[in-house]
Amino acid sequence: MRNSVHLAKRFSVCWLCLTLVLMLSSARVQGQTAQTEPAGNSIPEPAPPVAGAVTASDTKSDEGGSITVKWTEPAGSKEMGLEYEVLRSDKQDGAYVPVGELSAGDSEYADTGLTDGQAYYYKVRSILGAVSADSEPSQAAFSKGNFFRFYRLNALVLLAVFSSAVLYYITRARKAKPIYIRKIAGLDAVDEAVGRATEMGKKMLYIPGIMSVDEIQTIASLAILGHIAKLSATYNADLEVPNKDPLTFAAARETVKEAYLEAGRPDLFREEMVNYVTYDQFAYTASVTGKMVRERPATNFLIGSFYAESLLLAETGQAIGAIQISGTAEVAQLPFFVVACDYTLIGEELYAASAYLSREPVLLGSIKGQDITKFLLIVALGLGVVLESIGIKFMATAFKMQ
Amino acid sequence: MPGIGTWLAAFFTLCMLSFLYKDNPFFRLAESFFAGLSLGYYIGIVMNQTLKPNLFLPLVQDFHANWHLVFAAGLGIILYFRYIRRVAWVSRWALAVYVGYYVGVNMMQKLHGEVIPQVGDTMLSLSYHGIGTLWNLVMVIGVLSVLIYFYFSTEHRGVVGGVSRIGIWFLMISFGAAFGYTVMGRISLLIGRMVFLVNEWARPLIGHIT
Amino acid sequence: MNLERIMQVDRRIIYLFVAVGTILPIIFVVGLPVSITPPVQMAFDRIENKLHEGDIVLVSFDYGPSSAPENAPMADAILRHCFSKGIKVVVIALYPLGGLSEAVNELNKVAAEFPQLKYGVDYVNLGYKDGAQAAMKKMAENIHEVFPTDVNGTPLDQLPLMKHIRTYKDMKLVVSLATGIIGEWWANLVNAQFRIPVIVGPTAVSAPKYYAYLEAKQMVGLLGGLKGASEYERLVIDKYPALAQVYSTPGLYTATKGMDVQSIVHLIMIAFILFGNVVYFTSKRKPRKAS
Amino acid sequence: MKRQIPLLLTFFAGAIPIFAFFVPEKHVGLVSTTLDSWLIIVAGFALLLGVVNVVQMNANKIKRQAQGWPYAIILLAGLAIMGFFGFAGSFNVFGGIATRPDGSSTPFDWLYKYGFLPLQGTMFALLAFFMASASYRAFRARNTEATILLFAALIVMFGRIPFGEMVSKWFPLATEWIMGKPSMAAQRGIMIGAALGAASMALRVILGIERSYLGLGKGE
Repeated sequence: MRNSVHLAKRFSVCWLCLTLVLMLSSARVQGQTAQTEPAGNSIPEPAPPVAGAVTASDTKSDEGGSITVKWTEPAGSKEMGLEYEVLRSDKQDGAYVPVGELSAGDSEYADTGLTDGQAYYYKVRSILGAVSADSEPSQAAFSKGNFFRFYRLNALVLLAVFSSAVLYYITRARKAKPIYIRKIAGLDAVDEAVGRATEMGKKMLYIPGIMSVDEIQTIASLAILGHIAKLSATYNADLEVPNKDPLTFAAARETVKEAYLEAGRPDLFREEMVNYVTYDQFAYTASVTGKMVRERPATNFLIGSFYAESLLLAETGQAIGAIQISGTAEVAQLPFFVVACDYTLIGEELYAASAYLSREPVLLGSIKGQDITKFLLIVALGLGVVLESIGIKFMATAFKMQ
Repeated sequence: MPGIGTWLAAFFTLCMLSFLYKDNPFFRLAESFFAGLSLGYYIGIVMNQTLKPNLFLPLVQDFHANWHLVFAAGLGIILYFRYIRRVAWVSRWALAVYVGYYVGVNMMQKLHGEVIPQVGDTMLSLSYHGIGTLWNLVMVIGVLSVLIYFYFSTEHRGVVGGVSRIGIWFLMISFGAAFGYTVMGRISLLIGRMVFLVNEWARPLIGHIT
Repeated sequence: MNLERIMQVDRRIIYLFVAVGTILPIIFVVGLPVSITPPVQMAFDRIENKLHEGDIVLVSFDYGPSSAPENAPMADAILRHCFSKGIKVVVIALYPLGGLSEAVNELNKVAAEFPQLKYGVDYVNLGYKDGAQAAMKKMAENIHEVFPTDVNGTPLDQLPLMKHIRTYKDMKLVVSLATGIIGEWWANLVNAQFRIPVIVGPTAVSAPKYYAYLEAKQMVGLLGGLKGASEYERLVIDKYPALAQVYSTPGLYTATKGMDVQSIVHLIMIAFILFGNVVYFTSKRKPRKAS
Repeated sequence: MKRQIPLLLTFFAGAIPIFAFFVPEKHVGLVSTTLDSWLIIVAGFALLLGVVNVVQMNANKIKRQAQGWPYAIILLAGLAIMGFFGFAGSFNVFGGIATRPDGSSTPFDWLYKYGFLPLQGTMFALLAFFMASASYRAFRARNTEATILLFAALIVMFGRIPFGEMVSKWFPLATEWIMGKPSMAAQRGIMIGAALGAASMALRVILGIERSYLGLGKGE
């Protein structure tokens, strides 16, 4: 336990450094804006009006190889139905080739596929039917790679607030008084569900969803599996974990094995407890439902990431009279679990489950940190609604920038 | 007379449907065959669509540009160290990298792609502009009350308890409505299977017999 | 009579009702009344009143076998309408998971009902193209570059119909039968940029999203799910009596039949739910009376 | 040592995409996408783990003549046939795994069309039946919450069929409103909460606090 807190501390330091580096790098000023160049005034009669003030500069917040060209539209361009062509050259008075077409209403174009560090010049050609007129060329512009995506500043702020809150409460967790966590009925029922299977001398099925370990719900499910396997080892219950994803299968086997070891009953662990079925969602479902009706488990856990098979599994389990505890964050599948299972962990409850079950201060601390972030978001949301109502768009804009 | 493929498909369809009555040897046969067949199918898919184009062909065609893929294959092979007792512990490395990377990807996706826009989209104006104001209010109250329902570190009593109760009602509306809304799509799938059985198998068969 | 026992209806009885409610309407036409909604009427009017004989319509198959029960009847109804009116049709498929097989099956089926029409003159099938969005953009420049040959490998220049079709400007309308995002691209990308009118027939699940495009005039009609398709069938049958005969062919799956199944099975489910509640409340009241 | 290396690997592998998320610089992106392309291959390799387990288990069953062992033979037969054509197909034997240019089916494609698809489609279609039995049992006005659930479901089901529209044109409008306002609000709430929960779980994994998936227990 102490080990993990130490580790957490050490990593927290790394983590904060990482965030800091990102924050600092975001402060780096960038961009190499070229000077504006007023357009000529003498326009031959039939020719369309020329685009003014053509500027070209490095496209911000990108990986390089791109220059953004901007210009001011001549008056009445929309009514005329003016069209633009953006031209590029690598010499100011060299040959210009067209790189992009736009229509009235646009005054910005991002040219891509360029070589960083090389000079480029741009002109904007106004086209009206068959006649056209070119603007003055822009100053030289250079593309380059940037060090921060400014449009993701909101995400960085959220990440910083969130991880600071979580880390603060994790490090405080051991010293501070125990953290209160509200009752989660589905998790209180776990002991009873395991006990019932033991009493009846029947099997428990644990289905960790159908996704791989790249899905966080699966990781959360494996954490809960660890706890249930420990209970199973203590009571000597008959646990089985059929899998759809091979990596989840590998991880689940490690989890269960370790849990039996920690419970002091490695002798009870058998490899077949955690087995692999098949990679197809519905073939897996057919096998598991078949297993359910034949072996009649007393308890089913359906916890993780589920899709259309949710109701097939839960309804079959219901039909054989098993106690069913389910949990998922897939919004579309929650209704089916709610109607067919005895208990359902809804969304965030699934992620809080491992902390709730183990009562480890470090894990509980992270739940507290999460709650603080949620509180701040609720405040931000309330503030956003108030500001929006009196016509100030600032908050909504900050949250919408992508 | 329907062709052999149609017969096979019809047979499997009927075997699966028989599960609705009760478990029986036909369902068990179809289920077992399906499990094997589908796993074989994914062997074909993984070989042809993942390993061949992403690993074997790049290595064979241009080793100099793609030599780094050797590490990928190495990580893949590490997974199998679990079968050799002395180095079994190394097999965790592949899992550790795999989980670590995607957890990082997902963390940012969740914060930036879900939390921020969903909160932002709920910042609706409540200044009066007709019935829309009321609906905006429903939206804001719904989101806030559900969020408060998920608040773990406070006891759900008093005001918090009341608001979280409203949150539960919103959840119930959502679950009921989503259930009712999905019925149609599921029936469409059933129609697809039944149209196959009736029009492509039974009709030609009856036509052939009579 | 023990009400508790009645409430525990064997689930197999429910299954039987659902099965019968699905199979019977597929075999026998029930023909529940259909009320025509404005988005479908708009789609029909567009083809019926704004297009003329010899005009060209692009029909894009943007769905696969998994949503065929919903999308295929839309495709059939649109194709039958066009062919009945003498409108020429260019068929393409952009959906990767089986869009091509759907395009081939449905076009061949409907074309066989109009023996006077000639392939290459009155209709063509250009086949499947990978990378839907890029293909849709490129088709504004040159369709011949996107689809160098038709589905049979014939170069487009050898097909009389395709000789004069180079871009969207040579066609009057796009109809997309869609299950995923591709249908939306027709509205928010192709219509927005290249101004060709668009009708989309999405599955019922995704239909709500399309109302926004319809309101923004990025679409000129919408066939939402089976219901939209059955309304369209009603409209073409009423307008072209010859099609009534086609639609009463035994063994032909139509949206009208599909919608009958939907209505009947929905009503069966609702009836069971109501029944359960009625029994529940009667049984709950009983003990109170006894005491 | 045995315990630290996996945790360090997780930390660094997790930090890379987060860094790349904010830093557009080419090399950072390259590291991240390269790692991504590796992991797709790792996932491909993993399938064999499952195949090995399936073959082991079913061969055992046959050897022991355990209950239902003949079905194990059927399972292995399905695996062998499809696996063989799929494996051979990657060397372009039998014309690959898709249809041939002339439109005829390769053996893999034929088995997919007439075996895999109908089995999969029918299993999926069973949902229509299960929804009927689940709704009958669950949608009962036992208490306030269940009553709300019941009414929301009934209104939406009515609103989706022409019959409901004929009874009252308010049914489709009410359906649209329920889906668009209260239901949407609840889903947003679930999503925001769940996303925070997932991010917190992710942070715990990256920091090595949550590690049961590695079989490293909760630390000692």
